[in-house]
Formats: sequence, structure tokens, C-alpha cells
Amino acid sequence: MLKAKTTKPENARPFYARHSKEQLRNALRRMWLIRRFEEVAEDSYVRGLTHGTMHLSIGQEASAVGICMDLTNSDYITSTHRGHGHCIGKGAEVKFMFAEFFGKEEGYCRGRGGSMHIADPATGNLGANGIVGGGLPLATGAALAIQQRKGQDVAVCFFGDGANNEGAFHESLNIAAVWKLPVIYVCENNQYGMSVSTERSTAVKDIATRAAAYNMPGVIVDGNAIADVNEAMMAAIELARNGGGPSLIECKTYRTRGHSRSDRNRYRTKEEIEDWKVKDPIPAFENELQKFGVFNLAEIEAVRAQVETEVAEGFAFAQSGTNPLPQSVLRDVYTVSGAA
Amino acid sequence: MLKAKTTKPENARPFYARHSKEQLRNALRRMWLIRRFEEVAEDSYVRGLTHGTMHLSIGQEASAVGICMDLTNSDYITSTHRGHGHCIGKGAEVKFMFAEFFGKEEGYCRGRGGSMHIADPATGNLGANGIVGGGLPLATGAALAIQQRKGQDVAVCFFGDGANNEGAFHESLNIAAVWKLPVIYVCENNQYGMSVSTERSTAVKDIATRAAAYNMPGVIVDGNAIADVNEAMMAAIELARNGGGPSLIECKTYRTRGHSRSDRNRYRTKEEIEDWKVKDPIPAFENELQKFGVFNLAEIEAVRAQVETEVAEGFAFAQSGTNPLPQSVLRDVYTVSGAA
Amino acid sequence: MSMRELSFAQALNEGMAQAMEADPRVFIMGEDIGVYGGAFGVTGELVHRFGELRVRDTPISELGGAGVAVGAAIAGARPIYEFQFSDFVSLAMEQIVNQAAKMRYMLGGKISVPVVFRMPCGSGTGAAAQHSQSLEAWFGHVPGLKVVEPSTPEDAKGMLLAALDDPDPVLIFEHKLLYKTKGHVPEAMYHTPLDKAVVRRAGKDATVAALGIMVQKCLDAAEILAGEGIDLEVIDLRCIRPIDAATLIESVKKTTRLACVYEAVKAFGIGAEVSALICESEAFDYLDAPIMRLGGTDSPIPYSPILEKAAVPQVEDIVAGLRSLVTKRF
Amino acid sequence: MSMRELSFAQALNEGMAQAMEADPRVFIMGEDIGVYGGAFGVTGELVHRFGELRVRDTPISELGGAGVAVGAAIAGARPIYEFQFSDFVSLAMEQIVNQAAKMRYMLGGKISVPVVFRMPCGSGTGAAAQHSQSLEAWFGHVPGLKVVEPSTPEDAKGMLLAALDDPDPVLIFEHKLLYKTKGHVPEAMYHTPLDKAVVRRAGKDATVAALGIMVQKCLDAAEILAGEGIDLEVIDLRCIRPIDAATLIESVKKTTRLACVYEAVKAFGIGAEVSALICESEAFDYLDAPIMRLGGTDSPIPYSPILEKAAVPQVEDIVAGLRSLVTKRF
Ligand SMILES: Cc1ncc(C[n+]2csc(CCOP(=O)(O)OP(=O)(O)O)c2C)c(N)n1
Ligand SMILES: Cc1ncc(C[n+]2csc(CCOP(=O)(O)OP(=O)(O)O)c2C)c(N)n1
Ligand SMILES: [Mg+2]
Ligand SMILES: [Mg+2]
Repeated sequence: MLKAKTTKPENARPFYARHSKEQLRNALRRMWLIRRFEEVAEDSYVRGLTHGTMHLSIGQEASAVGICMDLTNSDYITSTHRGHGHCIGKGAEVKFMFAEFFGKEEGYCRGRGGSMHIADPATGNLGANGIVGGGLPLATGAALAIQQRKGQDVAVCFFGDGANNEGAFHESLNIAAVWKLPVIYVCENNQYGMSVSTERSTAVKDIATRAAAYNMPGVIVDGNAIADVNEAMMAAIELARNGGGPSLIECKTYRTRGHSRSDRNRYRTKEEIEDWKVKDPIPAFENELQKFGVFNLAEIEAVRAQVETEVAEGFAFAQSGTNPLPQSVLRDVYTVSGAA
Repeated sequence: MLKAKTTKPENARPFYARHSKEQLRNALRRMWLIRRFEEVAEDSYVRGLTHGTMHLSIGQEASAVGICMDLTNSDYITSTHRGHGHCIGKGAEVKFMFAEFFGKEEGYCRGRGGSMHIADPATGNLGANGIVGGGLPLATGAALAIQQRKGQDVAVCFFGDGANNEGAFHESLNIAAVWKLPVIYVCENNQYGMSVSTERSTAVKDIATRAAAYNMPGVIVDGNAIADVNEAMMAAIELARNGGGPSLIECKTYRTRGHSRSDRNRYRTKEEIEDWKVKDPIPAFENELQKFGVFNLAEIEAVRAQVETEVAEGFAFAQSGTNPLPQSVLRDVYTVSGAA
Repeated sequence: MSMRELSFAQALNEGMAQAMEADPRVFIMGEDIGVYGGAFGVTGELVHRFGELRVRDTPISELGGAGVAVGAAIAGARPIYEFQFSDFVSLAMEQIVNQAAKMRYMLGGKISVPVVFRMPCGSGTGAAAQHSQSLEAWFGHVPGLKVVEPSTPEDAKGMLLAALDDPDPVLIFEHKLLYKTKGHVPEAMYHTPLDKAVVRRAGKDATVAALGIMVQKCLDAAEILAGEGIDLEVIDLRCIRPIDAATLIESVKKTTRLACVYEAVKAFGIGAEVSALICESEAFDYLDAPIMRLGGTDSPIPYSPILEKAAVPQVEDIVAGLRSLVTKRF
Repeated sequence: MSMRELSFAQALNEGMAQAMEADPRVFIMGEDIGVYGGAFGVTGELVHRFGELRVRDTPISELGGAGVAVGAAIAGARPIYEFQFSDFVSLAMEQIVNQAAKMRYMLGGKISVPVVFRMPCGSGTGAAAQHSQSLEAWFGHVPGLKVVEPSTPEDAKGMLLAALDDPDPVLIFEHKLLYKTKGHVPEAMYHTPLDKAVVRRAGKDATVAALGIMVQKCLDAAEILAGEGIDLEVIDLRCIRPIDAATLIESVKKTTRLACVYEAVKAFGIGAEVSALICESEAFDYLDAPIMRLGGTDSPIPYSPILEKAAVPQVEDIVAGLRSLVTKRF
């Protein structure tokens, strides 16, 4: 917790002390990118420009960015159905994401995957996942591959509070703990799995409690405070890179949008949503950055402007993309050449 | 723990205080029945009289009987691949079990199930299970049926230490806790899942630790001490019957036989096996019964003799059973009449 | 009473409500079936009428959820378990295939397993590969299960009620795109048999055996081909396990040609079973042309709407296929 | 070198050992595959040679275990996951079907999933309904997977090595009763193609397409029938996905009759697919008799040895079936 408004960033907390101005700027930029990307995507969805469904992470940007900002391209992440933030956090470009939404050949998945399957292996993003909990064994396996090749990388698994009740959660965390795999489980607890509150779905109040069942560290952080998220992550990365095995980080957060487009928000109150909107992670971060004198308002506005351009250009890029040919439907079911 | 050799049973501990002589005799009888049934079954197996495989629970009789002795026929149990003890504990007759082993029409499953599927719904035994962890959702569901009909019964789920790493464990315990179902999970921790020690398979030392992840009571008992097992069970039953929801009881025990017939015991030492043989639950119980003056040696010997007769008669009954006709292979795939 | 129209989803909803009224043992479990009303709105307002204990939101735990339903069934209840998407049954195969399907047999007939699984299936919603599968064939391969796929609101309700009165485990596949389609649905409770196909259009030039959403597409195709003087018999298969071979055989003996149209991946799908059934039956001798299968492409379902359409038979594909079937000479 | 004989299990073991020698990315995961040597002894002493990190005993967690193998594969490793019994794949369908099979497609070709699943299958050991299934047809229905079932030690090793060098997920079904059967196995590393059937016995009166353990039974039946002057062509299918249609079509055009023999439940099994493939091919016109399927009964596998035998085709059933196939006139 911050003590005084005048604290210099260097003297404040590890998050500010250990990251350069450029890194912090990039973090803010990515949070804005996620926000604006999703707002524009939502809008194009409402206007009927994209089909399928889409899960927005508006309000959850601090965890995506706070978790990913210290990872390299050879560190892996697995993501979820609510994965735009993770994807951008890990370094994806919004133009290829928009193209994917529009089902274009230029999309990250050549239009075959859509919102729920966006992946970018080049940045270590092994993909969003349409199966709740589907990424848990995959991230664990990626960590195993790292261990097998005696690598120094880590694998990070994003999952939701709802996913924590899947058997895949239990089996994966147990295996990771027994084998001391370099994997970090990041639960984005946004209080609901679709319409069901954690209270109605989960026998414990805090999902981090369950870490004890796997003899691994479990910490709870304010998922809307990027510094809190990142500091927990730095500790988990250090543990994992040094052979200390897996950790579980629970980011308490909230999605201010509905679960997906068909959501009528019958399971929660307007007040609850409004209360959380006040805790928006982006202004909170901007305030801190200014308070600590990292950036002034002009610098922050420059970031926002840059994001605006990037999103607008990305959207235009995607709109003018190439539609797949119907006869290409069988493409990439199998790897044609012998080399993987 | 017992304080003095002269303590009267009534003054000793709840187990002795709350059970009649007849109940205690029956408990001893069932422990011997399990032991002798399995020894004879093993022998007939070695002699080539039965086929398939078989999992013996010799050394684990105290948990089977200590758990089941206060249950009625309308309380349910689900059992495991190592289920002879549970079956006899719940009241099955050995003659029909032998008949099942020999694949006879007189068997509990008309010879269709064999050792791994013996069931006796008439005594509330919903069946052994060939799938490790397969009974966990089933027992939970039986408890749900009880709750739906506002019944007072309980459902009991036996499972092994190995099964505790299945996703079914996690999902079942969570559901039971969230819905406060009258189910008691009994982990017979015999230290190994086939060849793999709990140390190598399970991230925590005690499986009861995992109860905390479901916000339910978790207790550890000496699984070779019937009184310890039963006292934990009495508490769990009371909780469940009074709407207090599920519990987890971990019985620490050991199987002195191999996992199944093909086991060469390469994963443990002879010394370990011998050390545990000393902790045989049957003589331990007999000693206590005498120490507390419940029975004298003659009475105990009468129990043993009765068991010997019952087992011998059961074996003979089974040997002269009826073989199924090959053309009956399609029988009971579906319920023919409309009534379930 | 005049012809009352309900949507497919409303028909299922009414069936569940009537069953719950009539039998206190009946209840529903599933993800977001309570206040949310179900991902496709099928349970709708039922939670307000029957309460949270009989319309139970389950945690996201398909193996546990489905298995708990099986356990409840063997202990005297009559559960309906709704998979939010039938794709998620991939997490619950163990309890359905090893437990529910086999329990009666393994126990020598001592127990029945009256559980109903509702399985929203199929593509067409842009939900891509993991939310668009048609997996009914897997269950056709599993003795002990009954597997059906209604194509009309009337059958949806009738099969649901028949399933609830059946002592054995029943899986009902419901194509998502059918939920909003409307049709006549009797108000009273009634059963649609779980083992009978039905001729939806009589014809003499070829038999078209169709499943689920493909029934209407085949009727549309038949209408178009009628304009070309081709007279098709369209059979709504309805039942996958058991398949109603008798109705098929009778039809093929009359028309001498057969196509099977379904959305699932073509290989190892219902088309294979229908083809093989006819081939080993007396109808084989009557065949005047190879049996045709029109199924999905050998690929997952892609996201792009262009590709998604290309991945499953459309009316124009069916028209083209059937035209060639009828004109092919032996 | 003279003909070296190994058992089916030894052949697999040798293949795994050679692959691990040759490629540091290869490792094995599974339940009790370490000091225990595997439930069927296939991994044997490998743990002593390659250590516990490359021959990993997994907790009893099939969904997690199989999924971890998939995750390792996409991150650069070459895992082999052994299911202790293939029945337990019912717990891992999600990771195999939704993840491994579809990932390359969903990601537009950006990734491959080089994972190998070993699947001990089949009945005959008295292990009853939950340990005796033949589930290969499920996977035949899943694009993205490759699915094979060797019938000889030589093919077992060759297919394992081919699978390990294949960039896509491969499932190898291994009938438990074959593990102890012996045959010639070359010592060097070699590939057996994952998409080619093979004619094991040439003949002219009928084609018998057999899978796995049924190949030998059909050869035995053919020997018996040869004594009656009936000359059968026996094809070892070997590959389930893709099926080698060309070899089948060529044979049927020659013999004009076809039976498919397999152990799995008859309905929706490989017999249906083989029948349908022929029926929609040019070979249809050559058929002189209905296509025959000899598969398992429509029941779970029972425990009683008498019933267990009755549940799957035995040599005498095959002899009787093929005799009637050949004598049937069109
Ligand atoms: C295995 C599986 N079950 C159910 C669903 C349907 N579904 C998609 S997202 C979701 C809620 C997930 O909740 P949570 O894990 O908390 O993630 P959040 O949506 O809150 O980000 C559900 C039920 C699914 N996609 N996969
Ligand atoms: C799902 C599943 N995985 C694996 C097996 C094979 N198997 C049978 S018993 C067993 C060990 C089970 O260990 P535990 O639960 O501790 O029970 P125990 O045998 O020790 O009584 C294994 C691996 C199985 N039957 N089912
Ligand atoms: Mg959530
Ligand atoms: Mg054990």
C-alpha cells in the first residue's frame, strides 16, 4: 500500500522500482489497447460486422498486463475464452486480432479460430480456449516441456474462478506440484462464472485457499491494481525460474460487461456493476503514475492517442482483409509436410 | 487412546459405549469374513478356478467395517475395485460373492460383473467400480437424491489415495460442499496407488488436508483401529443426517497383498510389508475386545468358527452354481419392462 | 383446440415443467439454467416456478455434474442434466459410458439408470470448433444408452417426456439452430417413441434419411427437386440408438436409392451406420445406385462464416447430391 | 541377420527405447510405467535405462496426464502418453478431441501437436465391462487425429516410430491379447505407414477386412475355409483414420464380396465405415452379395468367460459368417 503522495517511484514499491519508464509506458499502452480494442470490437459486433460470440475483459486489464509484462516471447501463456487481454498483454498486434474477428486470412488464425481461439505462438501465446479449464493441462504440459529441456522459461496459465471447479484444475495443479514444474496459475476471479457467483459455485471463499491442497504458494491480490498483480507475479516467476515449482495467484477483479452478448445480467445488480466501475484499473494506474511523477498528463495523453491510432488502423486493416475461399475448408486439419 | 487395561468398555470410548455386544460381535465377524473370503478367493484364483483379476483388501478390514457398521440398508455406499470389504461390511453374503467370482447366475451380478463390479443394491451397496474415482460422483449423486426427497439417509463413498488425484474427486467434493449434501468421503489411504506412493503422486502428505479446499471437516484416523475409524464415522454421520453436509475421513492403512495378481512388489520393500503386518487390524481388535472384557477367547473363537463355516459353505454353494448361457449375452443391456 | 404453436425451446421447456409438476422426483441440473435461463433459454423461467433445488445451477464441473445426475438416478431420482454445449460431454464420457450405460448390465439387471442428458449440438452460430460439434455417433456405439435427435418442437417435447419415463439413460441431441423454429405442440403430456423414424415426405425416386436439422433442409431440397420432376421420400431418422432399420428398409425397397444426410463429420457418422444397415439387409438387393452419404467435411468447424457454411451440407449441396443420386444408373 | 523374433510388447518397448536414444525430446508418461514396468509390461525396464524424468509415473489423472502430454507437445517435446487401459480415455476426451485434434486447425496452421497416445484395448482378460472396450471408432470420427491399430509386432514398432515422427497427434490401439504374440521385428529403426492397409493373404472368393486381433482370427478362419475350397483375401486394415480405401476397393473389385471383422460393438464401428466407403465407391457395382459386418454384440463386455467369448467374434463365428457370405448368391 502506498504511504504518501510524494514518494518517489524508486522509493515506492518494487513494481515502480524494477521497471523502466519505457516498460511502464508500455504497460499503460497495453491496458489501453485492450480496452479500446474491446470497445471497438464490441461496437462492430453490435453493428453486425462480426458473428459468433465474444467475451470482453473490460475492467480486468490490470491482471492481463501485470502478469505478462515481465515475460519474454519464449515464456508461454495459455489463455481463456476471455482472452483478448492476455493476447495483447503478451504482445499481439491488434490488427491481426481484428482480422481474426472478421474471419480474414490475415487473422492470427486465418479466420479459422475467431475470438475464442486467438493465439500467437510467436509471442509464446499458446492460445485462447473455448473449453473452460482447457488451458490448465496445456500450460502444465508446456512447463513440463521446459523442464524436460532444462530451460529457464516459465509457463503461465490464465483461468477464471469458474474454471477452478473443473477437474482439470485439480489434476493439473497436483501434477505441477509433484513434479515442481515452472508454471504459474493465474486465477482471474471476476466473481462470476457466467451467471453463477463464486459463492454459489465454489466451496471456499478465496480460490487461493486451494493452493494449500497442492502444497504451493497461493496469494490473493487486488486484480485491479497492476502493481499488486505484478509484484505477486515477479515473486512467482522468480520461484519458478529457480526450480521452486508452481504458484497460484488469485486476482480479484470484475467484468463490467455481460458474460457474452446474450447476457441479460439477471444475476447481479446495477449497483454492483457501478461500484466496480469506480475501481477501473486504468485510471487507477494513470493516477499512480502521475502521483509518483513517472508521467505527466501530456505523456499519458500521448499514450492514449497512440493507442487510438493503432486501434483505428488495425480495424481498417482488418476490414480490408481477405476472405477465405470455401474450398480451403480442409486446410490445416493435418500438417502436410513432415516437419512439425 | 486407551488409558488403562482395566477400563470397562462402557467407560472407555464411544465406540465401545455406543455399540451392543451383538454389534461388536458382528463387527468382528465381518472383519473375519472379509479376511477369510479373500484368502479363499485368492487361493481359488491361484488354483485357476476364477479368471480376470482381483484386488484384495487384506489388512484394510477395519476401515470397511468401522465405516459401515452403523449404516442401515437405506444408507448408500459406493465402493472401489478393492471392494470386497465394503461389500461384506455393508451386509452382503459371501456365497453370492463367490458365485459372482465364478461367473455364475447365482452371483450378485449374475456373473456379468465379477470382482470389480460386485454390488448389492438391497443392502444399499451401489457397487464396486472399475474406474478409479468412478464412485465419487455417484455417491455424491445418491446424496443429492436423498436431499431431494428430504430423506435422513447418508451416502458413503469409499475411494483410495490414488483416486484423490482424479478430477472427479475435486468436482464431487466441491459440489457436495456447495450443496451441503449428506455424503461422507472415506479415503482408504493404503500408501500406494498401484505402484506409486502417495509421496510421488500427491502434492500433500495427508489427503485429509484437501478437505479445507472444500470447506468441509477432514480427519485422519488410524485405519487399522476399528474404534478410531468408527468414532470419526459416527461424527460424520451425525453431521450429515443433521444437514451439516459432507465430511472427509482419511483412514491410514496398508494393503499387505500386491495391487492385483500381476504385481511383483517392485516398488516397496519386504520390510515395509512386514512392519505393517504387525499392525493387522483383526488381532488388534480382538485384543481390545478381550482387554475390555467384551468377549473372552472362547467367544472370539466361536466367531472365527462361524466365519469358517460360512465361507466354506459359500464357496461350495458357488462352485455348484449355474453357468450363464452364451445366448443370454444381451440380457439386461436395457430394462425391458417400463418400470425402473 | 386449435393448432398451438411453440418453439422447439418452448416445447422442451413445457415438457420439463409438466414432468416436474407430475413427478416430484424430476429435477434439472446444469450450468446457468437458473436465473440465466440456460445458454439457449431452454430452462427459461423454470427456476422461478420450481425453485433452486429443482432447477439447480451446477458449478462448471461436467464430469461431476453428469456423474452426480447418474448417482441421483440410481438412488431414486429422475434427473435431467443439461450440457451447456454438447461438446462439453467430452469431459463427462466416463460417467456416461462407463457408469450410466453399463451399470444395469454389470449388475446383472439389479438396477436401472433413469437419467436424461440434454445435448445442444451443431454449428451455425459462429462459435467455432469447440462449440459446434455433432457427436451423436459416439453414443450410437455405446450399448446401454438410448440416443435421439428430434427435428420438430412436437418431437422435442414428446421425446423428452418419453425419455423421462424411460428406465434407461437417454441422450437427447438438440440442434441449437432449431431452438427458435416453431411448430405445433400438443398441450397435454405425450410420448414420442425413442425408437421410431418417421416418413416426413412420401416419394418414390429415392429415400433420403436425415437427422435433426438436416430434415428440414432435405424437405426444402425435395421441394426444389420436385420442380424438376424428382419425387423424394424424406425420412426423419429421429433415433440414433436404436436406429429404426425397418422403416428405412421398407422405404429403400420401394425407392431403390438411398442418401443419408447429416451435419456431423462424414466418416464414422450415422451415415456409415445407415449405409451398413441397408447393405446387410434384404434391401441391398433392391439398390439401384450406390448409397450416398452427405455429411460434414473432414475438418473441425471453422469460425469464418464462409468456411462454416462450407463445412456442413447446405440445401444447394443436398439438391446437387440428390439429383446425382437419382440420375445415376446402376 | 537371421529373423529376429520379438513379442508385440517387446517391439513397442524397443521402438520407444530407440526413439528416446535418438531424440532427447521423446519421453513417456503414464500410470505405473516406471518400476512397475506398465500394467502390461510394455515399458518394462525403460525407467532404469532412461531415468524417472523420461519415464514418468503420472498420478492417476488421465485428463491432466493426457492434457499435459498435449501441452508438452505444443511446447516442443515429443511425448508418448500410455493409457493404462484405453477405456480410461473416457476421462481424457476433452484434451484429445477438443485440444490436440483441433488445435492446428483452429490456429490456422500455426502449430502442430506431435503427441502419441498408446491405447491398450480389447477384451479377453476377464476384466469386464470397464476394462475391455474397443473404442477406436470414436476417434475415427475426429478430424485432426490419426488412428492406427497394428496387428503384428513388426507393425507395432514401425507404427510407433512413424507416429513419433509424425507432426500430428496419433493414437495407437494395442490389443492386450496381442502383447505376448511373437513375430519378426527388424532391429533398425523403420516406419510403417500410418495410412496403408496390407493384404495378409491373397484370395479370390471374398475380401475380409479385419482389424487388430481379428486379423489372425480371420487368417485362421481362412485356413479352415481353404480346406473347403474357399479362397479368401484377408486385409489387415491397420489404419482407422484415415482408412486406406484404395486397397479395399481394389480387393473388392476382384473378389466381389466383403466382410469386415472387428471386436468393437458392431453398430457405429469400423465395419459401418468400411461398408459405407465401399458402397459409395466404384466397387459397389462389383458387389455380388451384401456387405457383412462381424462385430461385437450389442452389449458391454461381460465378466463370465462364457459370456465374454460370446460377446466378440470367435474363429468359429468368422468361419460360419464367411462361409455364408461366399455361398450367398445375389
Ligand atoms: C467445459 C466448459 N463448460 C462450460 C462452458 C461455457 N462457459 C463458457 S465461459 C463460462 C464461464 C466461465 O467462468 P470463469 O472461468 O469464471 O471465466 P469468466 O467468464 O468469468 O472470465 C462458461 C460456463 C465452456 N465453454 N466450457
Ligand atoms: C480411471 C482409472 N485409472 C487407472 C486405473 C487402473 N488402476 C486400477 S486400481 C489403481 C490404483 C488405485 O489406487 P488407489 O485409489 O489408492 O486404490 P488402491 O488400489 O490402493 O486400493 C489403478 C491405477 C483404473 N482402474 N481407473
Ligand atoms: Mg469468472
Ligand atoms: Mg491406494
